[in-house]
Amino acid sequence: MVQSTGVKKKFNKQFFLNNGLYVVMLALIAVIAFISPKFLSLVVLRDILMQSSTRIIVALGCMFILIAAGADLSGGRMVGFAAVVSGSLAQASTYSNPFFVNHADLPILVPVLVSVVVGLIIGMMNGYIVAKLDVPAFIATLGTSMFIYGLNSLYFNLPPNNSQPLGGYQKAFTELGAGSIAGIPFITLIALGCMVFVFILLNKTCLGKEIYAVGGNEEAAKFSGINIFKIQMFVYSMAGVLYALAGVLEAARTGSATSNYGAGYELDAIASCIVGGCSITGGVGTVQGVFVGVLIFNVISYGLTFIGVSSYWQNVVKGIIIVAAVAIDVRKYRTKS
Amino acid sequence: MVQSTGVKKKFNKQFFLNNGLYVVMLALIAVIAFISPKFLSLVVLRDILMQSSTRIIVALGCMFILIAAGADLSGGRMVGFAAVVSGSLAQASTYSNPFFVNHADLPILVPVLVSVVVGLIIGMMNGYIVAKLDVPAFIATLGTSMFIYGLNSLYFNLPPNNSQPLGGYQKAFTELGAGSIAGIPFITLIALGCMVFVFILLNKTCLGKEIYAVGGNEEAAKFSGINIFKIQMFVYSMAGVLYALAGVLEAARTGSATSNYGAGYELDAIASCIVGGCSITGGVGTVQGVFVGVLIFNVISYGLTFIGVSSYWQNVVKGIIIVAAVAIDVRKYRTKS
Amino acid sequence: MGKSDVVLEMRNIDKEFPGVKALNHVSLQVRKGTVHALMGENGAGKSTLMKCAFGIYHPSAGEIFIDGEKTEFKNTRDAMDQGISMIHQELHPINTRSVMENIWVGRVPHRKIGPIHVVDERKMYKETVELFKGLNLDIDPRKKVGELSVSICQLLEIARAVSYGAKVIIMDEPTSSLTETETEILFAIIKKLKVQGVAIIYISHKMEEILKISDEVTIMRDGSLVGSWIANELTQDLIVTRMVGREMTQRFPQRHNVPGDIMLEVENLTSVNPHSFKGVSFHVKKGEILGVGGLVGAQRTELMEAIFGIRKIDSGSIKINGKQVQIKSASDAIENKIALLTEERRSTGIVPMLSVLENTVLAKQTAHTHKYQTSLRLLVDRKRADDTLQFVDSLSIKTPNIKTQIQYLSGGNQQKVLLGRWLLTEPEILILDEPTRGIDVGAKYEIYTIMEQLASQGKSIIMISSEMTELMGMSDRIIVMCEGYISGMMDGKTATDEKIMHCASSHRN
Amino acid sequence: GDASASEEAGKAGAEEQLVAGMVWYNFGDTFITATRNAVSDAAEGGNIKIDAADSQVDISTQTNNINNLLTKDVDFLTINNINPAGAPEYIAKAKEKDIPVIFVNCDSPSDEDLNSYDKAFHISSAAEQSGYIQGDLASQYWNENPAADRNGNGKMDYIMLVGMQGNYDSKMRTEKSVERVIENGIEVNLIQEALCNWQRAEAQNQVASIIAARRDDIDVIFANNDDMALGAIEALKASGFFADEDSYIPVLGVDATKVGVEAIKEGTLMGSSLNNPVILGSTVYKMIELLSEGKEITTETLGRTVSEDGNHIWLDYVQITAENTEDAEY
Ligand SMILES: Nc1ncnc2c1ncn2[C@@H]1O[C@H](COP(=O)(O)OP(=O)(O)OP(=O)(O)O)[C@@H](O)[C@H]1O
Ligand SMILES: Nc1ncnc2c1ncn2[C@@H]1O[C@H](COP(=O)(O)OP(=O)(O)OP(=O)(O)O)[C@@H](O)[C@H]1O
Ligand SMILES: [Mg+2]
Ligand SMILES: [Mg+2]
Repeated sequence: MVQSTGVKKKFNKQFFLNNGLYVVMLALIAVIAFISPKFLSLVVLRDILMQSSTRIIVALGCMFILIAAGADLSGGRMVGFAAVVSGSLAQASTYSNPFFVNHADLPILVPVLVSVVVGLIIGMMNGYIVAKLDVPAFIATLGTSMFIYGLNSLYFNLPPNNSQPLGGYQKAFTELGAGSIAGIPFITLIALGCMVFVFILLNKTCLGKEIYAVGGNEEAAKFSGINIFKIQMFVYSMAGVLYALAGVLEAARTGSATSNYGAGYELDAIASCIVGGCSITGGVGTVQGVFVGVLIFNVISYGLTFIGVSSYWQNVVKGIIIVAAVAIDVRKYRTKS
Repeated sequence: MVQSTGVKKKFNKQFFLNNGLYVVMLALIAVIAFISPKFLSLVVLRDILMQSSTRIIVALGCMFILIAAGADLSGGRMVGFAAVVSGSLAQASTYSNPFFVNHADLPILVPVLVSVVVGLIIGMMNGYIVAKLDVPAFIATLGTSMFIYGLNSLYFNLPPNNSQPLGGYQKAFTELGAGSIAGIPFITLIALGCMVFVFILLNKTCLGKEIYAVGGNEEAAKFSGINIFKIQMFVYSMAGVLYALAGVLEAARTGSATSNYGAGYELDAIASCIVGGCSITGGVGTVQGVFVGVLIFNVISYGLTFIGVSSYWQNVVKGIIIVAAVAIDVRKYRTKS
Repeated sequence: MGKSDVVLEMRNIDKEFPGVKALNHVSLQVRKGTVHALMGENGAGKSTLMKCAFGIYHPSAGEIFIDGEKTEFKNTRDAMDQGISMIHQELHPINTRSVMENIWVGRVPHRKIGPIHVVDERKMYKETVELFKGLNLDIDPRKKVGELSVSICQLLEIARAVSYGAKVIIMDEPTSSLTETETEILFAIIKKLKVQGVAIIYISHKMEEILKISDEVTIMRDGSLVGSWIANELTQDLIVTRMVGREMTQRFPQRHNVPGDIMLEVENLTSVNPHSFKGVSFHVKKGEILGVGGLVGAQRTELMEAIFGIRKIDSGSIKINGKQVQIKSASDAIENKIALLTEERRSTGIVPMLSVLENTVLAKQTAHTHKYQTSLRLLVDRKRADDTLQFVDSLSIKTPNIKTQIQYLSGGNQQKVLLGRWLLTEPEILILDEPTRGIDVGAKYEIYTIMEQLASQGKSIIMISSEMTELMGMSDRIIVMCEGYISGMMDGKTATDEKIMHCASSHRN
Repeated sequence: GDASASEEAGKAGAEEQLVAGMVWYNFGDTFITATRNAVSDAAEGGNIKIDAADSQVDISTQTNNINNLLTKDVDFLTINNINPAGAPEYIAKAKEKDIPVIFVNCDSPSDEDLNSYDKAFHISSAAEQSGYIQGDLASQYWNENPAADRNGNGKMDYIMLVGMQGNYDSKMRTEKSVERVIENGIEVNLIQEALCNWQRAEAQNQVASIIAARRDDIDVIFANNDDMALGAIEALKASGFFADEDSYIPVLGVDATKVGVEAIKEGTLMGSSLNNPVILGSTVYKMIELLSEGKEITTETLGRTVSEDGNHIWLDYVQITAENTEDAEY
């Protein structure tokens, strides 16, 4: 009997270590729920999922880059650009302060597609600068992020809009951001769809394997005949598309858009990815991990506001929790003795 | 004769390639001076040096981290914290909205030292979290950056200040930021001093060599008897001290301080370092390089404002120049054929 | 053998690197179904030539023919498409991925569903198992490569190169991190490939292997061709003479060292890692060279790393000169005058982007900083350069200058720099983990001479080696390890291959 | 002496174009951009070139910009100042260069500082006014609607969405709105103060969380600007508010942006206040023009009320509610 408890204890500890991140998240939820039991409700779950949705999509884009051992600082500004572009095209013709005067209602596929194409182009630009011009990814994407923020500001400032926050979207567009089916928000479903898509792409296709290979050891990949240029172009383009999609949904969800949308999302995304097990040295990363990473950040933010922690204290507490969570999580890798 | 021109041409091209960054900077200056000849004046030089001074100090801190193959996102918030802390202690007792009521004028060494010690402590915290708790540097320093931003906001919001921008510094403190000797601003001299100090530390001391070794190959360094923990503690502490010093000077230079000081400086610093030849994979970096890196950013900002380029276009142009500069600069490494 | 047999021909290949003329009009003809050995000192240009043949480098001049047809490789894919595969001198494992993904990287078995290439995991697994079975390897295809030892990675690399079904397989030092058992596996594979008509270019510094398996031998010196010969026309001595450019009569130096008092004594040392060494006791005397033999996974490396303070010990004691010592880190070890030349040059040895100078002085500078400092605690560059130059000379390290980044040196020369690093710390106990891995005969002899000299001066040397001849040729005493236990001990003079192999494969009997 | 200096400037203008250096706190800000556009419109065809710089919400960048413009020898300097403590220094620098300096839409430099240089001016809306308007609107709603006290505790339970720490406008609006409610004899209770950095998405997220926690306690939401107010409305809508008359919660913003006004028309945003950027921008330009012509700035010449000591021009905020949305047109 004594023996068996011993084994059980050990098993529990191992289990705890292997699932550090989940344990931390559950502990966090438990503490918040203890302070304010209402936290354990469907509404809260829905809110958190909804707030996480666009973030997940951005983080998925970022994950591609991190797996391929790149870096991308353009995510946030891409979100902003896509939000403004899609917003400017999704306005109802009846709106009194239109971005484009005298246009008919465009099918909402138009703003979505145009933004996604813009995202694709900028992603390709990133990829080209990194893969062909050999500019370190950090600088390349910082450069594009400045560049597109500039473009976005210029576009947003076009008369007659003159930098007024966009609004007056068509019903269908607003619905995309705020609607739900069977209680599940559309944008959460879209985020879910993206997760499934990325999961399949990474784990079930040759392309996915090649991305991991390039990130894990670029030399090895190159010597095995993998076209590094192609892979890098792909990951940056894919990221661009996902960022743009997130931007569109952010515009739809908030019912507005300004050129400041998305500011800082890139760092949040990188942080979520790393918390979720990606490494900046490349070659690792899972969709599940990134999902938990994003969720942790959103549970903390939402939860702390929920129990009424002041904004200033929130930062203090957030900083501590994030570090603690990862410090616990990394123990599972501590095989070296 | 023909022969010799050929050689000369080749030499010129090689020279151009090897000094890509300088060439880009000179070209930039030439263009700006062409548009606005007044740009070539001592006053402009002085302005740019002055504006670069605090940035150089931040970038030097960041360089330590990058050489040791770490990452540090806490720089900006550290600058802000040090600015507020030093500002709150440097006020003249006669000032009408003092942070601490009824205190006498403190010797200005007090705000400087207190801030630097705060920087040291936070740097050590970063080092400990990275080196002992094995938390990835990106997350560790993001966590501390949130943490200290929170602390800073709380401190800044203390009554009777209640988040009012600080001001009313003692003459000596303002002089530290705005004064000059023989036309050279004090803060530029301090930045110069820091550069010399860091140069000697990195190139002429054993510690410096060990930092390069740890960044170049941590395992190899460990097997050679280098104490990795000590080195990491050192680089993060050193960075913390430099950030804090920059914060103090920033408060002195602007004659004010708020909790938002320094926001985003960390990315600028990393970018300057990488433009100046550091690598995020560690092991490389020179003081000269970082100096040019910082200068390029400041020449662009100052120059574009000087010739009246609008803020929106500035972003567009800046993004392009930075990418172009680095794309040209990296050609020198293109030995692979 | 007619001209038609030639599958790969390289004609007058030139290759330059900044400051180095690596290849100078080198030609090579490789015939179908033969093993063509490529020999030469460290830095002779063997790897560079092969990288040209595999499309990694583009020669500055010269032509390449495949089956008599002129061709050009834009990249490795081109070379692979034309039937060439390569085992690289430096391993390139993708540590974060599984064994099978490493094998099939770039050409994963898949099904096409529309435009999408869906990975066929089952097929990949099956093909891997089949491949391994055919090669007599026993490795779990699902294991992460990061968890495997170097030797296993090396075997994987071999399996991968074979799996392409290439006409020409280039093997750049495939046995440098293999023990003899695994080398035998490789030879069996090579035999099979020859029968299938595959041509093999074989680079190695292990003399015994060359004459055993090769049909033809091409020798290079300083980037130039010395000549090509049919293997039966050659003897070891002849090859060595042509490689080095002078006569070398002996493979091992005369030994004058006399073992004295016990220097290092290890008692009952057990690792905290249950799969590692257990209850290990041994000693080494002053002036003694102790050989350590064993198969891959015998835990020799872990044991030595533990003695050096890098890995944790559960129980047991270490005594130096009869005094018990606590070694908790490499710096403790260095303070106790222990040096460890590690097994894996790339991961635990060189700091790639630093210069030869910085790499040489690294350990001494850390341990004996004062020797390089002025009173102001600033480093004196001249002293550091002097120390470095001393070894560049005495170990004849081939480098443009001491400011060159070490990553641009040939593998063997990197190894010499690392040996220099440790000799500079003036150790009393020198642990050498596979010290001559990837080192040419001439340099090997130099290293042996240094070992002998140190031993004669009363220093203790522990040498882990998987090369039997070296083990027997240099050791005063040999201990053999198996699965973490010491399974045998014998006198160096009376040791034989059989005795060592017997102990290495079983500790129970 | 100064008149002649101005005359000189005027004469020089005949041959050489005059330059007005303008430092704005943030080009990304809706109101600032509208103001800048108004200045540009006013400058159209005029003789004065506008050279605008963006401080990007950073005091340090503002300092850089001011130095930069002074180095360029601009003829006028306007500062949309975020560094009140720096005002005396800026005035001193302008005095040294003998150019007019105008502080635009920010906390006023002290009278002592303004009076130290006869070409130093301050033109701004009174930030506290926007707070008072919010307070008055909230009080009015409270007094007219017995159901306004949703939890029946007799206190106005409010959420405060704060723009930015250390920002003057943000601080004034945060403090004065509630002060006014209390002055009006209503007891208040702060549910939560949330720092949203002027951002709509941030406000939407935080308010969603507060609603989930304290749904039935919320009586009023004050926001430092319209963007945040609209974010709050979006969150309220998502959790079922504004579906009918019973599910109304008064939300108050500032700025009367176009989307804000749309929301007022729609009946979701209860009220906002307008600091007319066109009036501000054109008045700033008018001041520069007057100065360049060597004229004095008075209530008559400027067409706006100039304070007695001649260096303050206060512009009024206009309250915007469903009754007067047309006043928000500019
Ligand atoms: N990328 C490179 N850049 C600069 N020099 C190089 C590079 N690669 C090789 N060299 C130089 O070219 C020469 C030949 O190197 P190579 O690696 O081909 O030698 P090798 O015969 O394979 O030696 P070893 O037996 O030690 O592996 C050496 O002097 C080496 O320093
Ligand atoms: N648990 C571990 N974690 C990390 N590395 C390990 C671990 N175990 C072994 N290694 C590494 O794997 C390599 C093989 O070590 P091991 O002791 O198993 O074999 P060995 O007999 O010493 O091999 P060789 O004969 O090649 O020296 C060594 O480099 C060692 O550092
Ligand atoms: Mg080689
Ligand atoms: Mg109430």
